[in-house]
Amino acid sequence: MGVAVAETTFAGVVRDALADEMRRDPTVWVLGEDVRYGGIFGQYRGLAAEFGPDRVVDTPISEATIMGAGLGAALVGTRPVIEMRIADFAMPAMDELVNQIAKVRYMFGGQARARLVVRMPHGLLASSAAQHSQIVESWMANLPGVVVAVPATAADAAGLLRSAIRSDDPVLLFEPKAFFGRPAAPASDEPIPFGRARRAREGRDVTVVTWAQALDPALAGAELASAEGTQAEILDLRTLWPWDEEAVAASVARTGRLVVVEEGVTVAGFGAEIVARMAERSGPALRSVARLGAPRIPVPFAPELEAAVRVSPERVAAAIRAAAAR
Amino acid sequence: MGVAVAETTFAGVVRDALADEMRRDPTVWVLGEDVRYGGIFGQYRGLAAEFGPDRVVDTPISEATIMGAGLGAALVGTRPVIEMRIADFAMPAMDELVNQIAKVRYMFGGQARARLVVRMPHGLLASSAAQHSQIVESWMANLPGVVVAVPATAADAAGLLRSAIRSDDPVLLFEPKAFFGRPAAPASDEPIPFGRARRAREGRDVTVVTWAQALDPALAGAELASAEGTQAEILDLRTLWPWDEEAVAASVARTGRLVVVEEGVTVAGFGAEIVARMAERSGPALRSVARLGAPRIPVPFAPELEAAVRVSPERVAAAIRAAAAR
Amino acid sequence: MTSHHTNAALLALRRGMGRIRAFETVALAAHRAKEFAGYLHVSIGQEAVPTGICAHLGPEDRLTSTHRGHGHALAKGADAYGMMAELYGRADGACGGKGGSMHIADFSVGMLGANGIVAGGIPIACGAAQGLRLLGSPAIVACFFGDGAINRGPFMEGLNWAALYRLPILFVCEANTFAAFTKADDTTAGPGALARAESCGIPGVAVDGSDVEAVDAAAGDLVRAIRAGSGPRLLLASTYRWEGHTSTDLAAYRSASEVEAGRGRDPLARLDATLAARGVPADALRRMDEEDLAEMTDARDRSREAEPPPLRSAFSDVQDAGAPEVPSWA
Amino acid sequence: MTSHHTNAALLALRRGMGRIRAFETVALAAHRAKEFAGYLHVSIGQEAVPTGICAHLGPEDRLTSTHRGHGHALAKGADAYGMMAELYGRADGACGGKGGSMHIADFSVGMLGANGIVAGGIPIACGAAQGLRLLGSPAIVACFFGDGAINRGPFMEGLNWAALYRLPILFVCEANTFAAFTKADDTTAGPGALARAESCGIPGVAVDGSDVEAVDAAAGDLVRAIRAGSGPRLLLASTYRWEGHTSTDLAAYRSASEVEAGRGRDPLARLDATLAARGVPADALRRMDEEDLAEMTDARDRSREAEPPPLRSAFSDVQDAGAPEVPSWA
Ligand SMILES: Cc1ncc(C[n+]2csc(CCOP(=O)(O)OP(=O)(O)O)c2C)c(N)n1
Ligand SMILES: Cc1ncc(C[n+]2csc(CCOP(=O)(O)OP(=O)(O)O)c2C)c(N)n1
Ligand SMILES: [Mg+2]
Ligand SMILES: [Mg+2]
Repeated sequence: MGVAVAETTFAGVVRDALADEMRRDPTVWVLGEDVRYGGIFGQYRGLAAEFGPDRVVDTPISEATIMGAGLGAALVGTRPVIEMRIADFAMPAMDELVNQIAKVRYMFGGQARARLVVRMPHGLLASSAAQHSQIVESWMANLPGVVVAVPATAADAAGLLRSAIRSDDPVLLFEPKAFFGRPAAPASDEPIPFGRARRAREGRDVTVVTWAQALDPALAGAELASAEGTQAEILDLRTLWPWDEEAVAASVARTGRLVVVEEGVTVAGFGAEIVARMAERSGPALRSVARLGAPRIPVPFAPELEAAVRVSPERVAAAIRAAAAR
Repeated sequence: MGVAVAETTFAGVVRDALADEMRRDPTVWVLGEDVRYGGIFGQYRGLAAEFGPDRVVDTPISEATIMGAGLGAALVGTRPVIEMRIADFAMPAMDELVNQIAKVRYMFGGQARARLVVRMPHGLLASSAAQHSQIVESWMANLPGVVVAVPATAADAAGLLRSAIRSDDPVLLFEPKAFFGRPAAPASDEPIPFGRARRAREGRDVTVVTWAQALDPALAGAELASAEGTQAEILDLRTLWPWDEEAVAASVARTGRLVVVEEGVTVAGFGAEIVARMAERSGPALRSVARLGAPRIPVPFAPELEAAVRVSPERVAAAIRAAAAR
Repeated sequence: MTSHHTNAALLALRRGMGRIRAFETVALAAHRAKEFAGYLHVSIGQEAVPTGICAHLGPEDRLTSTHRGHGHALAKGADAYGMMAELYGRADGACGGKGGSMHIADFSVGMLGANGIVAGGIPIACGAAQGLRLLGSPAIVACFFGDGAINRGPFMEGLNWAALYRLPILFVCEANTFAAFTKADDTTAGPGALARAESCGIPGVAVDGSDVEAVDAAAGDLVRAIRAGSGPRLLLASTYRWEGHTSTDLAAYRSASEVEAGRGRDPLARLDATLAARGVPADALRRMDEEDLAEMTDARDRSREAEPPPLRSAFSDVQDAGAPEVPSWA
Repeated sequence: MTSHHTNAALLALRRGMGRIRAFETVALAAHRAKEFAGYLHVSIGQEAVPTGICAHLGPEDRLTSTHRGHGHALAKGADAYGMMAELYGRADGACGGKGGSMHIADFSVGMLGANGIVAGGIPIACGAAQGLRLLGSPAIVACFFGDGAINRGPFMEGLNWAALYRLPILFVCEANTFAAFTKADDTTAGPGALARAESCGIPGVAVDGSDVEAVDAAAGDLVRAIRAGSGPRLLLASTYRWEGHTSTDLAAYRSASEVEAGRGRDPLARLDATLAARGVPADALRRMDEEDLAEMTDARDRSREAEPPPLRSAFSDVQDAGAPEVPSWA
């Protein structure tokens, strides 16, 4: 490894994976604000030194052009990693993402490929308030043409980043903001395929489906419920499109009970898709369904209010208990 | 009426409603591209002559600023009607919509109100292809802070436009592109409240929930099924946020069968929310659920391919039949 | 202006313009006859701009276009039948019928696509140039946009971006007087595209866009500079949009005299006069035009008869991972 | 420069700057002591800009701000305790604790809000000016943004827009040398904000943003012109960001000598020297500073002790139609 971080963290692990991919393929490069500085989560630290300013490109504050230039660079045969800082800042670049990146391959009849990765860290992070906390994963799942990755762990983020870079599809990688600083073990070199859930906990009473930062309260809530004798199986989806419908269906077939735990707004969140799909597939075999997520409110600043947006382990435990009782 | 259209169409009816609201309230004004020309669907025809260039403001091709200026104008006490031409062109203005308009009231602790309407005609229209056909209604339903209106008829569009203009909330009005040219009867002067579904067809066997341009195949499909003896009740939601959950639940309680017909992509479309909510509420009382909508593909150009995105009356009829059989 | 072109060079320019004129004249008639669906934006009257510019581009060079892109595509070397068949939404079309007029592309000749979003091609051009540099390619990028597009944010972002990285991009502003149904100048403040480019450090040149010799000469200078490493340049070409915004727009918002003056600036007629003065027989030009018209009419006839794409193809080219299933009814 | 200000006027400017300095010094210490959450961007070193400009604005005039907006808010007349309590996320806060530092607003004094989106305030300022005109108000709008913001599309869109409609807007570019962790100049091509404004037809003036007399004088001229109907104007004020981008940024990416030079341009010290030369006793200034520090420290102490907002309030102020239900657990 060219550059080492003092201690291994989530950010360091994904950084290492990116560095490795950049070594493998000289057409891989990074563009975004403050990437030479190392990125605001340290996820690019040291890359400028190893790969130079032509492959780790500091850009103006021009999100629309960062996104669109990434596409242009992909169209001539490079594989850009487009850094958006946080998902909220991709809003000025939605035309380039929605109208261009997602559609070029299709509307040009297969002549073009947008081989690129858009990194948009998302999720709640310590009172970041309304304009720095938006979760838009379900919008992107609804957008044809893109892969939507929502890792929760460093190993998954690294493995999905590798897949994303090697993929011929445009991949939107929503990394969990609040987890970048966590200690993490070095990850395997293996890419992680899209569309395969990871079983994060075993259990046979209730199926809990979750992803991204919601994994935390899901796991903690399952432990609380376990203390009372109810065992939840937790599936961490890792990608929302494609998503591992079969793994969820198989688990639901065993438990008959489904609880979705998501961090974003529940209304029209991706949890709705999961529940709807399972309702369509399972019919009356599905004894109970529930969704836990954020209320339909912007994210407030005060920590005491921000708590209202967060799914607590207690709420998860209560939902697991309620499901098991039905 | 100051200005009359040659014949009454959907566009003429909503135009008349807007003119009327502009007469009622001198702080109501319009900004957008080509509005003095009359708008691309004729929905502003004649307004410039009556209200002058200060209230019917032709703008540069600057969607971000059209949207953001609309907000600024609302913050000082006017009630702008923001014209986006079609929903696709709102993508360059998503920061102003998502990060600003939807959040100002909340993040400023109630000091501010974004009393404005964003008009974003949407839906499939005669081979408009991928960049002129995007449906983003479910994204907006997921976005706290906004009202989402999706009328299907001229009367509803006019009545909802009146409510939108008088509302103290920011209202996103997605009008059905392909219906603007339809003949229509003059509408009542009454605003139509948000969150009340309209029963578009009576029937006791199956509940069909639909809105916007999908009303067409829903109605036609129900007639086909009716010919075979199955009677579908059709609820036209008219607004997606708030949506008339109680009306749907009441109908589903009677029929036990739910079919959602939407024009947008099914995956993570608003139909998922409806099905998920009903599954959560009704449990095993819900004997069958189905969603019909677009496959997860960009909208292709050739009419023969565009048909693949459209929900046909035959598919609706088949879904109604299948539901009734369960 | 005294022309420095050989007769052969002028005839090549005339041919290029004539083919665009013929293609669009035929397409416009066909669309008005409702032979195909969708939107059609023609550039009749503006042919000198892409023709004069693409004369200096090779197949390795790239081009980004607009919603009014037939001329750009033809000038860059796209196949006329493939384009016409695309307008008709046929399987033979350049995009297999998935794009239509607004999304014509031919990557095999470096034409990176028309664009249904005003100014949509500008960031793409920036990245294409940056990517080419990373790959060590000497190719350059021509980026076309209209006079209405200069009021969209990505225009300025792109100017700053291109200048910052000294990218090999020729920005081409086709000032055809209109932005849809409004005069472009009515919504543009200040001195315009050239001044905006200069304010981001990009020198530019203004040229009469109905004078193909002038466009060609200016483009030649700019492209040479760009290839030599000057960084980006802007060419502002003033022209006039003869037809309505779309094929169905009768453009009643303009006066007959304005239209007459605009049509008076016909780049083809203008070059014809030059060629006549040089002794090129009018016959030769007429024959050329007849050939072009025959080619495009043939393309129209073949397109009309060509097969529509199979329904299944609606489900391909979406994405590899999470590709849509082909539904049973398709 | 010879000052045309009375001593009283200079003391008022000094006071305005001193209050901002005191507020942010206290807030920075409190945030570093982890007394409150979220991001904190201070404008220490830049106090002369909002102070000199807001000296010419009345309560009816409006102001749009940035993520670094404490100075703008205080200069426009926002209540210091309400602001401090907002940083602490308290019920007493200007936004009831829902906004925090990045979203401070005080509509009662025309302060239309800080903004977490770079350049986010620019379109809002345009519309505010347009709306005021429609309402027949003579008020004007001051629109603040940073030197990094001029590379975002909405900057150019807003310039064009404001010039087109001749809106009464004073654009203020606070060129504090940085855009987050990068030098603003390193990502900006061409001659900069003034030239960009001029290219859209907006005249501007550059001023030393650490010289409050100069800012005040320039702003006075521009505001007079704007009130007289000149249309928009731009003021480019060069300053230096003393601290890191956020309170936790140690700004190790800059050299000690650079920082020293930057801090040498202290707008307060500079005015103090002028006042000393005019015979104003240093004591008077010290007393002023002590009072300000006492006020802000008191605001800090009260904010620390103040009540957090009730959980229920998270569910209010969302929207009237379709308002969220307050969940049982809240
Ligand atoms: C972002 C966006 N806004 C609006 C439109 C609708 N529209 C299509 S073409 C056009 C006018 C463009 O004018 P100009 O750039 O001068 O190009 P021209 O049509 O004159 O070639 C408009 C407003 C669009 N396609 N994209
Ligand atoms: C659209 C957008 N992109 C990126 C950011 C992250 N960001 C916050 S402040 C900042 C730097 C802004 O620089 P400048 O405009 O000069 O203001 P300054 O911080 O120097 O006051 C950046 C990049 C953001 N808030 N919004
Ligand atoms: Mg034009
Ligand atoms: Mg700065």
